[in-house]
Amino acid sequence: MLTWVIRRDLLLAVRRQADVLTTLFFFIIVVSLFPLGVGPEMNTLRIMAPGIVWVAALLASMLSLGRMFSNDYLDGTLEQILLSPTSLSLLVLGKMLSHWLITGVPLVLMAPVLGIQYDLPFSALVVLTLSLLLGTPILSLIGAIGAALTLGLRGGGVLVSLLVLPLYIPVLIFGAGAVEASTAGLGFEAHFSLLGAFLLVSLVFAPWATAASLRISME
Amino acid sequence: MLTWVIRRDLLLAVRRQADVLTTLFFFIIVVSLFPLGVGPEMNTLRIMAPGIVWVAALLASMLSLGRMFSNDYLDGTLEQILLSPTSLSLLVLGKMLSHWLITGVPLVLMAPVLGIQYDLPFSALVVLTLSLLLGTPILSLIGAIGAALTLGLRGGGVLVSLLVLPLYIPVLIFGAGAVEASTAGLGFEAHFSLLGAFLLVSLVFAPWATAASLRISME
Amino acid sequence: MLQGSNLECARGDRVLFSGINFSIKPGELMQVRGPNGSGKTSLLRMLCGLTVPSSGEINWNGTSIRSLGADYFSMITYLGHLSGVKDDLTAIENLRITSALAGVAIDEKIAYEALQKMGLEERETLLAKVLSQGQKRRVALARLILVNTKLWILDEPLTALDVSAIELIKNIIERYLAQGGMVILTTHQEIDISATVTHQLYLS
Amino acid sequence: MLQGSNLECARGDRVLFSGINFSIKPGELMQVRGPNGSGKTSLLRMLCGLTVPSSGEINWNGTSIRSLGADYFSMITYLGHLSGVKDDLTAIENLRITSALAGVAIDEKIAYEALQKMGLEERETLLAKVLSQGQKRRVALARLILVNTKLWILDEPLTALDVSAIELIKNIIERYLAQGGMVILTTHQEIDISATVTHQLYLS
Amino acid sequence: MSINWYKYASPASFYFLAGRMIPYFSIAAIVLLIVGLYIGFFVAPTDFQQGEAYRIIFIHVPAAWMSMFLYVVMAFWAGIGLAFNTRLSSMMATAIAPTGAMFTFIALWTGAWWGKPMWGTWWVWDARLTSELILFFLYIGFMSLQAAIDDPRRADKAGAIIALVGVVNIPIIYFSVQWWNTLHQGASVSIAQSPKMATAMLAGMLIMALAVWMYSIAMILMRARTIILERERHTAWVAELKGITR
Amino acid sequence: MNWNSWSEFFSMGGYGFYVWGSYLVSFICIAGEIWILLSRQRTLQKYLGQRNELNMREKKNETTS
Ligand code: HEM
Ligand SMILES: Nc1ncnc2c1ncn2[C@@H]1O[C@H](COP(=O)(O)OP(=O)(O)OP(=O)(O)O)[C@@H](O)[C@H]1O
Ligand SMILES: Nc1ncnc2c1ncn2[C@@H]1O[C@H](COP(=O)(O)OP(=O)(O)OP(=O)(O)O)[C@@H](O)[C@H]1O
Ligand SMILES: [Mg+2]
Ligand SMILES: [Mg+2]
Repeated sequence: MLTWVIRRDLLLAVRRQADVLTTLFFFIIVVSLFPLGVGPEMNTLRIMAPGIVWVAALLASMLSLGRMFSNDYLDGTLEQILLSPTSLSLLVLGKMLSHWLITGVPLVLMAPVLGIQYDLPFSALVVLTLSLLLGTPILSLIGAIGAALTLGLRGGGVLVSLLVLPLYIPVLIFGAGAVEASTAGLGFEAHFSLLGAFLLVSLVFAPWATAASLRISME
Repeated sequence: MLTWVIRRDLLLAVRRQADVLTTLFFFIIVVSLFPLGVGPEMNTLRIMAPGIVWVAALLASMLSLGRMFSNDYLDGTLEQILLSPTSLSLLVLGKMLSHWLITGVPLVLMAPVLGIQYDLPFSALVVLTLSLLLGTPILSLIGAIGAALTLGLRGGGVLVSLLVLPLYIPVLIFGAGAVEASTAGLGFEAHFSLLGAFLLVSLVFAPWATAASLRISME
Repeated sequence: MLQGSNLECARGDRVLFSGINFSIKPGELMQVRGPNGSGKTSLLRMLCGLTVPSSGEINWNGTSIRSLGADYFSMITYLGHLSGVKDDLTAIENLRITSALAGVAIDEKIAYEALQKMGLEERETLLAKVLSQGQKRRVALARLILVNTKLWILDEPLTALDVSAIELIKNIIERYLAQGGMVILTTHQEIDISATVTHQLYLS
Repeated sequence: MLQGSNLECARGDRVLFSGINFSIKPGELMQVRGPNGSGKTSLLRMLCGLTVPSSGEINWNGTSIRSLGADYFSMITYLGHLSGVKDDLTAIENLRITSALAGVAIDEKIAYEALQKMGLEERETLLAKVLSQGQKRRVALARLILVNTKLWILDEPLTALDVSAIELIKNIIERYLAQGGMVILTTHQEIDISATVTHQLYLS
Repeated sequence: MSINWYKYASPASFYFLAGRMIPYFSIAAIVLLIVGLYIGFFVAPTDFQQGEAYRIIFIHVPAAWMSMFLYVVMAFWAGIGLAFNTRLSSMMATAIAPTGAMFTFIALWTGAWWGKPMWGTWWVWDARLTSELILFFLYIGFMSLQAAIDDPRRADKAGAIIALVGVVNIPIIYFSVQWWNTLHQGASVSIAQSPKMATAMLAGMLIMALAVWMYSIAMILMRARTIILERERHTAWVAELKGITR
Repeated sequence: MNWNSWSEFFSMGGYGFYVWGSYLVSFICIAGEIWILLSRQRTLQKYLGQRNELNMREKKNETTS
């Protein structure tokens, strides 16, 4: 069942391409626009790089949350999912996973390339990529709760940002912090173990909270 | 007729609040997240401030382009607009204006407050606000063309960014440049007159181009 | 007078219909019939000028509708599968805005009356999203009472409507025909509208 | 056996219906009737467990459907106003995925045959967005051929269908009833389905 | 003597009970406020480092404490409401949010107006400040989510979920202080350590904190009563009510 | 007593702007909260009052007709 949900979402993503490309392209744009706005000073840019990449990833992930359930809601598929005999938490986990595959993984793959634009040293690039690999799934997991709660509401888009953002901030701080720590020659293991702990906690609680939110929203 | 279109869009905006708030909140978020990612160093932040604010404004405006016509398209209102006896360019101008009122004006009003967070001096705040006041209408005008061209296409979101972004970049460079020039004690009048010229040109051509694009997209 | 000659519609690799000829005069009704997917909606969208036929011509009083442009639009009212009712506006606001777009600015009172005629009393100020399927459709149809155009093009106006609403629509159409309007209509439901002349157009 | 006792539905300040009692056994059909906005859709969504009645109880073989949870869902099939057909998937993909969600994984061949039975030959591999309104609805209805649930809850299954499709659906429902299925149905169109017992439930 | 708690858990009896308690809390709030401000402005001595500017502390710290405490209480009631489907606890959560948000705002505002003379800037991106800002967003998110939902039962449940998820976030934010260089004062009041402040200062601050407590309780009870009436306006007991303010 | 005169009190050792700025806005917030709540109660009261009147009238009609 899990696989069916994932397969379907991936198929839709391939068919539409929009979801993958929009997020990825948005990520690239945000990261690339900054040098234009801030000016070409390489030293400033290098300091800003981890922060910019992480903020861009966070925004990209947040913006794609709206689509997570709303298409299915509008065309009635979500009703069918709720009425499916399979456990809703499991189906929801499938949707979270496919959301990550569609929006998170491309960012992780793209990040080193963008890091090079900012002249980051190799070790920092590796840490950046790893921190995104650990962090982006958390964004999808937590974001799903917000997306489910705001389903079909007036002002869904802004509400979802408002709800989800405070929860994203620790991920941002520790993600970007890891890279900065590594550039400063400090250990980044503590940051990573915290990110890992967040990931586990949200993996356990988010599907359940999202399933509950979906049931509430569809009443 | 023009007023009816504007009134309708504003009414919808008030009713949904989403459009206004999403853009504004997105703007605030982007601007406020950076210090969290980049670190609290006030000197770096002050250098980055105009660039960040302008990039955030650009992204906020770009993201709201999708909604400009697509809601009307999906529920059949756009068909009715195209079939309206009034000149389509005029109606389209109305939609552009309301887009600016809904997404641009709040940004202009919010910018000084955000500038304070970055510890910008008073004169820079004024220039920043004025540059946004001149620049954001251009974003709405140009953006509408892209929104109309990509209506109902697979991957509309990413396409619209691709089409519109190259046209936005000059606005970004001159907008952020004006602020930087003023902080550096140089004149910013040249930047402003260029922005003004862009505004006039796009005011003349954009409605017409958008109307033509809409007809093509609805075939 | 609307006249179509030798109309053809191709979709993908498929020719949906070809060699369609018809003409319709004031007071006349044309019912377009055919099974699902036979091209009724496609034909109606052509007649509005929303799509261009792959071959053939559509003329209004002898002039091609392409060249008439906005003048043609001010003479027709089209109601498609999608009703163009905004979920976030109330019934009244929806009606006032669609009418204004169609060139008839109306005030609250008139909109109120029109909605009442459509059997929506006490629902005028509810957001459209809480209305039932049929009530939404009624809001869309209320426009027909208000506009003064020469040709109505209605694509399955009766879906989701109950019997009393169907009766209502039937009366509205008959009155309009009697006043010299033209109506082009598709529906899968049997409906018996009296008109001076009723053309039947069968697709595949 | 599905039993509703003393059901009430309140929306906003309005009580749509109250004191609804019914019970339906295998082989029986229940038609829910009422004008637009009388609460048919609201009732059907309650019976699925999508909304909770503001008062009253719904029992399946004596157990409340709330406590049955997913077990209940595996016994029912609901088809609402919205057909849940994805514009960006082909007819076959749509069918396979909805069936899989309903717990019946099917291979391409079976999906193919089901679509053919629904009169969609040669349209199986088109994206749903180019299908006509009625064809989309047929794709959604094709699921009924494949699932093996005990109760169907159908909200206006006949909208947008032409006469031959209506005949088809009628046969499918009759065959299902004969095999001991239960059907709860709303429709504004007259349709004459033979069942051992046909309950009629009138709302307001 | 056993108290029938279920009786007070019904909105109707809570309504009357709260109505009787509000005056006491209001009066206590006013008295404590006057005493606290008097001590703060007239008894407490001038700080040798910060001069008179430190007098902002008497509003800043109580507001900051209250803002965090109220969030936890709000999440607690919301969670109870979600778990046991008790309407009254959900209404309490809804009633707490605006007061909590207001104190958060006051803490932010007074902090900024204290920061300008002390640090030379209105705002720095320090952990304490940032976490208070996030707390503000959490409150606003909770309130806007509830406001966006028309059906109160759904609003209660949805709000509860976001409040609970948010409360998990609070310790995370709190401990992030260690990861972040900090300009802001550390805790200067703790039970283990002896107070570093002058006694009068401390007394003023604690009395102001008490005042803020009383005020919050009074406001929350009042708001809860209003919410009860709004939600239960169709019930018989509300219809029989004569005057509704008392 | 810390202050020798009112003007000294208001100037707060040169920090008057900041101290009074904080306290003023804080009290505006508190007053605003109270005011908003009271006006909410007032609207509710008006609504309930109107409704009660309506109910009374209906009841009278019922008994007369
Ligand atoms: C916008 C700026 C500020 C914000 C958001 C803020 C926030 C807070 C918060 C949340 C607390 C409670 C912390 C706790 O009890 O552990 C607090 C306490 C305190 N703040 Fe601030 N603050 C700000 C600015 C300042 C400034 C500029 C000063 C003084 C220079 C200051 C001095 C204090 C002191 C002395 C405490 C009491 C600490 C304690 O006793 O625990 N704050 N502030
Ligand atoms: N790209 C394409 N390739 C092949 N066939 C297509 C393509 N696009 C559309 N079609 C076909 O064109 C037809 C469109 O029909 P249209 O919507 O006009 O039907 P209709 O008569 O209004 O049907 P209904 O009664 O169901 O509303 C459908 O049969 C559809 O399958
Ligand atoms: N918030 C609300 N306030 C008042 N009335 C409401 C509210 N929400 C829904 N309604 C009413 O509830 C009813 C919903 O009806 P429902 O969709 O169940 O009707 P239906 O019988 O399925 O109608 P149809 O035949 O048109 O599909 C409508 O009459 C609608 O006006
Ligand atoms: Mg059609
Ligand atoms: Mg219905």
